Amino acid sequence: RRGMRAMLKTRVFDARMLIAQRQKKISFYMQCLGEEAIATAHALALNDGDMCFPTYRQQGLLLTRDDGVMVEMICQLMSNARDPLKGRQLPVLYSLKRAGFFTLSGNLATQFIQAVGWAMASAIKGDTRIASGWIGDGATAEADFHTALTFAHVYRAPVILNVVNNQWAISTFQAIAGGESTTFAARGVGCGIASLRVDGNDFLAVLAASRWAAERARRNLGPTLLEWVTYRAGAHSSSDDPSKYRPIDDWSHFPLGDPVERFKQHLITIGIWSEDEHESTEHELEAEVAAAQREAEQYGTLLDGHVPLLETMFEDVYKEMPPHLIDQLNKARAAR
Amino acid sequence: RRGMRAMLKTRVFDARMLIAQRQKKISFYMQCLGEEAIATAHALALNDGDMCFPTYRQQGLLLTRDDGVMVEMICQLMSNARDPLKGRQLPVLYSLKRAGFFTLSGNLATQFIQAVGWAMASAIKGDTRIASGWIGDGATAEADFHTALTFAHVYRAPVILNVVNNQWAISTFQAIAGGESTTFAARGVGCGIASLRVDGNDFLAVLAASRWAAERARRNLGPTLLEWVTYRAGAHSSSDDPSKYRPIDDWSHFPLGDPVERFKQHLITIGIWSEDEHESTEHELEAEVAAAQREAEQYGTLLDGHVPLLETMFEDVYKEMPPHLIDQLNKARAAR
Amino acid sequence: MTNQSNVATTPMTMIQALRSAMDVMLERDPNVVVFGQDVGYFGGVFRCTDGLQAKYGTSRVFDAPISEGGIVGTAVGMGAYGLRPVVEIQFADYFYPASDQIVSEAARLRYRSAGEFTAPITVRMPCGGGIYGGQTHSQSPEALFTHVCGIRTVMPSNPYDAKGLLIASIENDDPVVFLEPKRLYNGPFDGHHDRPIVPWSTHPLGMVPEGYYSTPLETASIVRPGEALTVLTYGAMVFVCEAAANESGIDAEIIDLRSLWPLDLPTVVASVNKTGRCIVVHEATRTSGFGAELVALVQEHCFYRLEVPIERVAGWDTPYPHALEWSYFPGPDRVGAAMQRAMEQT
Amino acid sequence: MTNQSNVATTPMTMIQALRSAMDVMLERDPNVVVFGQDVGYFGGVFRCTDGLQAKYGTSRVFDAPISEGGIVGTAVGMGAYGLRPVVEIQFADYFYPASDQIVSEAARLRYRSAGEFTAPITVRMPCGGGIYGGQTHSQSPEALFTHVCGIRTVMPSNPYDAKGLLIASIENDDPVVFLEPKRLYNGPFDGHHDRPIVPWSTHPLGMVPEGYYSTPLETASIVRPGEALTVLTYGAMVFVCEAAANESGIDAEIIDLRSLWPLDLPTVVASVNKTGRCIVVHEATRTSGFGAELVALVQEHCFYRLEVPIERVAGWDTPYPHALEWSYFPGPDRVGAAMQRAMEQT
Ligand SMILES: Cc1ncc(C[n+]2csc(CCOP(=O)(O)OP(=O)(O)O)c2C)c(N)n1
Ligand SMILES: Cc1ncc(C[n+]2csc(CCOP(=O)(O)OP(=O)(O)O)c2C)c(N)n1
Ligand SMILES: [Mg+2]
Ligand SMILES: [Mg+2]
Repeated sequence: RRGMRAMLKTRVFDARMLIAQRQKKISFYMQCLGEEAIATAHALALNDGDMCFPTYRQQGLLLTRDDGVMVEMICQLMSNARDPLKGRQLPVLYSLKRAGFFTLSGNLATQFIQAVGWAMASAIKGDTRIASGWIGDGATAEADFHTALTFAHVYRAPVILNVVNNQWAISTFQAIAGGESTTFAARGVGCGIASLRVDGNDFLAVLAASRWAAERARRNLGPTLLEWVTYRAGAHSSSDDPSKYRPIDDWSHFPLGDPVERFKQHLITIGIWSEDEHESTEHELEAEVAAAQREAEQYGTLLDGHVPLLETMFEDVYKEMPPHLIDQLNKARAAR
Repeated sequence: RRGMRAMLKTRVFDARMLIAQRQKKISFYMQCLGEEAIATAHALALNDGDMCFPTYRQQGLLLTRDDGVMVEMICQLMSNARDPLKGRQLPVLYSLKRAGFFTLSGNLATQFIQAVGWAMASAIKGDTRIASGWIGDGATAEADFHTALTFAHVYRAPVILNVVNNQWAISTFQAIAGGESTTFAARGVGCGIASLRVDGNDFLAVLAASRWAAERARRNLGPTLLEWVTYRAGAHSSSDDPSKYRPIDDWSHFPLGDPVERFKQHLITIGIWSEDEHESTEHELEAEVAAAQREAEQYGTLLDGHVPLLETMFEDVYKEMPPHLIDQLNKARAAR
Repeated sequence: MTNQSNVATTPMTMIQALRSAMDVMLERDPNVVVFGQDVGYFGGVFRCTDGLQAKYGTSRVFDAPISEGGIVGTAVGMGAYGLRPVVEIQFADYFYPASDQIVSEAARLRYRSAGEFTAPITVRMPCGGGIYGGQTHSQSPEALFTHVCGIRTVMPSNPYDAKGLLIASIENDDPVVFLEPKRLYNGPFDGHHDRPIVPWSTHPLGMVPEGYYSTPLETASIVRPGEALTVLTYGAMVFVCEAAANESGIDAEIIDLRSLWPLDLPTVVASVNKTGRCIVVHEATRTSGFGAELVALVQEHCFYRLEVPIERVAGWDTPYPHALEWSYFPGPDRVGAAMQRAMEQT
Repeated sequence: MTNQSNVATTPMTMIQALRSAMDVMLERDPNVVVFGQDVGYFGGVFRCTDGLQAKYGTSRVFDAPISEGGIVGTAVGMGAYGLRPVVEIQFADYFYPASDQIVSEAARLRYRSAGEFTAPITVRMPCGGGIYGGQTHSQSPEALFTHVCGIRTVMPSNPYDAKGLLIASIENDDPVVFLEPKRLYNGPFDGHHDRPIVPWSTHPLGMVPEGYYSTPLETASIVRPGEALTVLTYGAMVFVCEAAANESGIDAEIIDLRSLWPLDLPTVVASVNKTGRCIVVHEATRTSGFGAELVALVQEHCFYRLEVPIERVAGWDTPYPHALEWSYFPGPDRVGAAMQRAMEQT
């Protein structure tokens, strides 16, 4: 039931933020519609202190938490005064260390090998914390996917290597990434890594496979590659129009269906959930998201022209600001 | 018997050039001792017009020819007046288009994806020429190996992807490249590519597997990955000392033995070869190599301080020499 | 600019002009192929290749896996075979995985094979900011390419040049890195982000011949003649500099370099020798940016004519920020102030 | 240079000094790990890590697969965890596959995470020519790194600095690209390749303290004081410039920058303001090399003191050739001639 709530929360949050983007309160947004089961179930399989190296489509990892993270996320999306990232990053490129959520890069795949490095460090230190790396089907064509598999195998790194196969990479089907007549899980097998191909729209399957992989890593039995088969139901991003490259009703033909619908039916069948409970939870969550958004908007949105302090542009380039940046900051101040 | 000759010629050539390197007539050399069967047998399986994208250890591809290529090779090694590459390249980094031998790069693995691109071009043009890409076990860890497999699979490129697993990458065993508890051929399988793992020290096996793969490519049945299992019997290069990282007699324990010895015994057993013939051929080839070296040395060696014309340093950077290079050439002339 | 006289022209955006250039070359040369991420069926995230696959088929215009290294690496192999690949890197910020193939391979083939193998490839990449893209959709890495011998670096600033220069780049036998200031795709943006967007249809350089023509590489264009001060710039900064000159009333000579390297040095030197004052303006980060090379060249060639130091106006030495993008972007105010300083000092 | 006063020193080559620096840091800081191609059991193709694996074990000093991208990528992840990885790229010519991880990741982590995640990594790479290595074992790519904000670029020219600067780099919380002029590994090479090799044991800067000390980053070193002319250089060119100064008898002030970026600008400006003349010398190709930035900075800060144009002496804009290596290498004759020109002109 906690999982049901997390999935619903993620879906509601996405819907709401997409509206905020259209209202120009946010410059850009990416939803994970249809893929909610994966990140939310996986989050429940990890421990505190473990580190995820996600892509922009694992907001579920954060939204599974109930520690006020939602307001921080919206502040980041709105690049406002309370944006923990000081307005530097494109919306959705979150970073939240306390949630075990590594800073998102705009460059695809780079985090996958970093996850392996983090896991190697944990092993070197004799630590039991594990890393969980994430990548999309399309991005598996990048070098970092290959190096991640190679290094994870060679050093038996305590890492979970998640491949989210949602069938699409912007406009191209997964075949263009080499998914045809083989699988992404098979890449792992080829590299000598224990690999599973899992129905990513089955919440319980995701939970079980994630727990198994986490256990293996924690016991130093080596890396596991998990291919999650799912479907990107929405547009790639708020700047994308899928009708240009796929049938509008394509999702409805996807055999693995809608993770929320499926889990709901399952819970109802085993009698621990009901239509009413589902609806009330949805309303509750809508209220929760609305409240969070209201709170976040107090600190400004892109729309109201709020911008961070000028110095934040020059801070954190280096640990200490070097003379040339102090000089440039002064010039920038003068130019204002 | 032509194969026997080619293998012997390669071995004799390597031995002789290693001496020339010690005499400082050559600044650097790399032999392929113990791996002679692979390139020589493969060369016999290809057609004129096919293009190989080799590494520095496939001199056998060139030495299988009897068209005076040997003198050109030695001129390149000696960076002398007849060096087709005008003294620009490190010794052994040959380039010989007419022999279907692509210009060698000092950067590992880059040629592997280029071979796929060349093959894609051949397919786009409806041409029946095929490409044959080469890479070592160690270099499979590089990005270009992964992208080559991905692109070859996605576009069904008419290419042969050769992985020469000679067990070593300078000082590191193939396990460091991820060869343990899996194979390099398995990488191809994972990517949906037909893959074979072949005894690279069995001349006839190499010939058969190469012919099969070439046939598949020529009929547009797609790419084939061939893992050649062999052993780097010599030092990595003339600047390397293997005694620092492996037993001196390691080769003698390698189960697949010496390709020359094995093929010789086979030919003798089937009665088309004899010890005497073997010896006489060896002497003959030694004379041939010695003669080629004498001819090449007429055009100078590094030792006698011969250097190419200054302008060759500035030519071929661009098709036409731009003003800034003309200016620099004049400055360089003045500095002489 | 060649073939410019009395030919039928139509208004085009820079996107349409780039598409037209590829269309013309696909038509004229059977060895031209176009590929990259999302460029085939979809027509590119910026629509630059829209309709080309339908017209020329999937074997000449196609989608590629998400591997910049693979895209350029296969292009190099195709070039060695004899094709003229035109590939797209979706954003210049993502060329790094391809840097080995660009620097160690494309740029070196001719030299190391003494002309036996060459890579006549064109690598297109949208660059620059001003679209709230944050640090990974806004970079201008041109300086890195100009340090690499063997490649040509080109950056157009308007539809007319974009088409002519892209055709010239595709026809050129050297590898060309072709940078497209994405902020100029749809109009001559002058840096006043708070003002309404001006479309190309209102600009003379938005009038583009439909057919074949080429704009020679290694030639700069004097977009605004002047006597008082030389402004060396290119790409997205060209219209910003024009605005700054007009607003400050300074009689500045603005040179759009277009081909960054090899460079049209004579035009630059002649102008600075005339004006005796020079500023250099680009959007890329300042340190070791291409502006440094321009300053070095100008002081080497015009030292005794220079009356004031050459100032650089450039992006700050920080990543391109999202919310503060307009404080990062070197707008007309910053450029104008530098022009003023160059005129005042002596 | 700190901790320099009366400590026990021993003669070391640059290789031994670098090894000693890693030894000291592995000893002092349990979070330091060292890895790269052939660096573990074998001890590195240049022997810089010889014996370290035996001393500190395979979990702190180990071999890596042949993937520069993987080596730096894992180092970035280890840095985020809290380690201080010191990785070796076997030759600077091979850093390109790692450029995305260096530029887009190591250099950006702190900024994009607002300090939550950092990459305190040190990336060592031998650079430069003079060993008949041809174009892929001779490159000096430092300029490319200096254009990337967020990383530090360091290049020592002698054993003493090599150890002090490497220790400072490992301790530094920013990512550092540490370039090692391989021609100086075994002696202070002055460019006279036809003369017998001079070992470090004969040179004062070959005397190195055995224990811990660090040489601060962002500080240049005046290796030869002078009044007539300022020579800005670093790495393999330092001793070449000294030789040229001695042979030409010009009273040149030679500055070894050591930290290329961030730069010790005050020392540079003070010197040029004193001498009024300046040349810039580096081995890397000239165009858009780091020399361009130095020229730009000097003319910005010292314009009114400059009596002659600033000349750059650098590698030609070609790949590093094999046979003609000594015509490519900017030797004492070329540097000396430039010094003469700088003195003659007015
Ligand atoms: C190195 C790099 N190349 C290209 C892009 C542009 N890009 C952003 S998302 C995307 C598609 C990724 O598809 P996939 O990996 O399947 O992830 P999904 O969006 O389906 O979750 C592309 C091409 C990028 N961000 N980085
Ligand atoms: C990109 C790159 N990284 C590192 C090197 C240095 N290097 C040259 S050969 C070699 C070992 C290659 O081993 P392998 O691929 O197995 O080929 P082999 O020498 O065994 O034939 C290394 C590390 C290089 N040339 N290029
Ligand atoms: Mg996808
Ligand atoms: Mg090997």
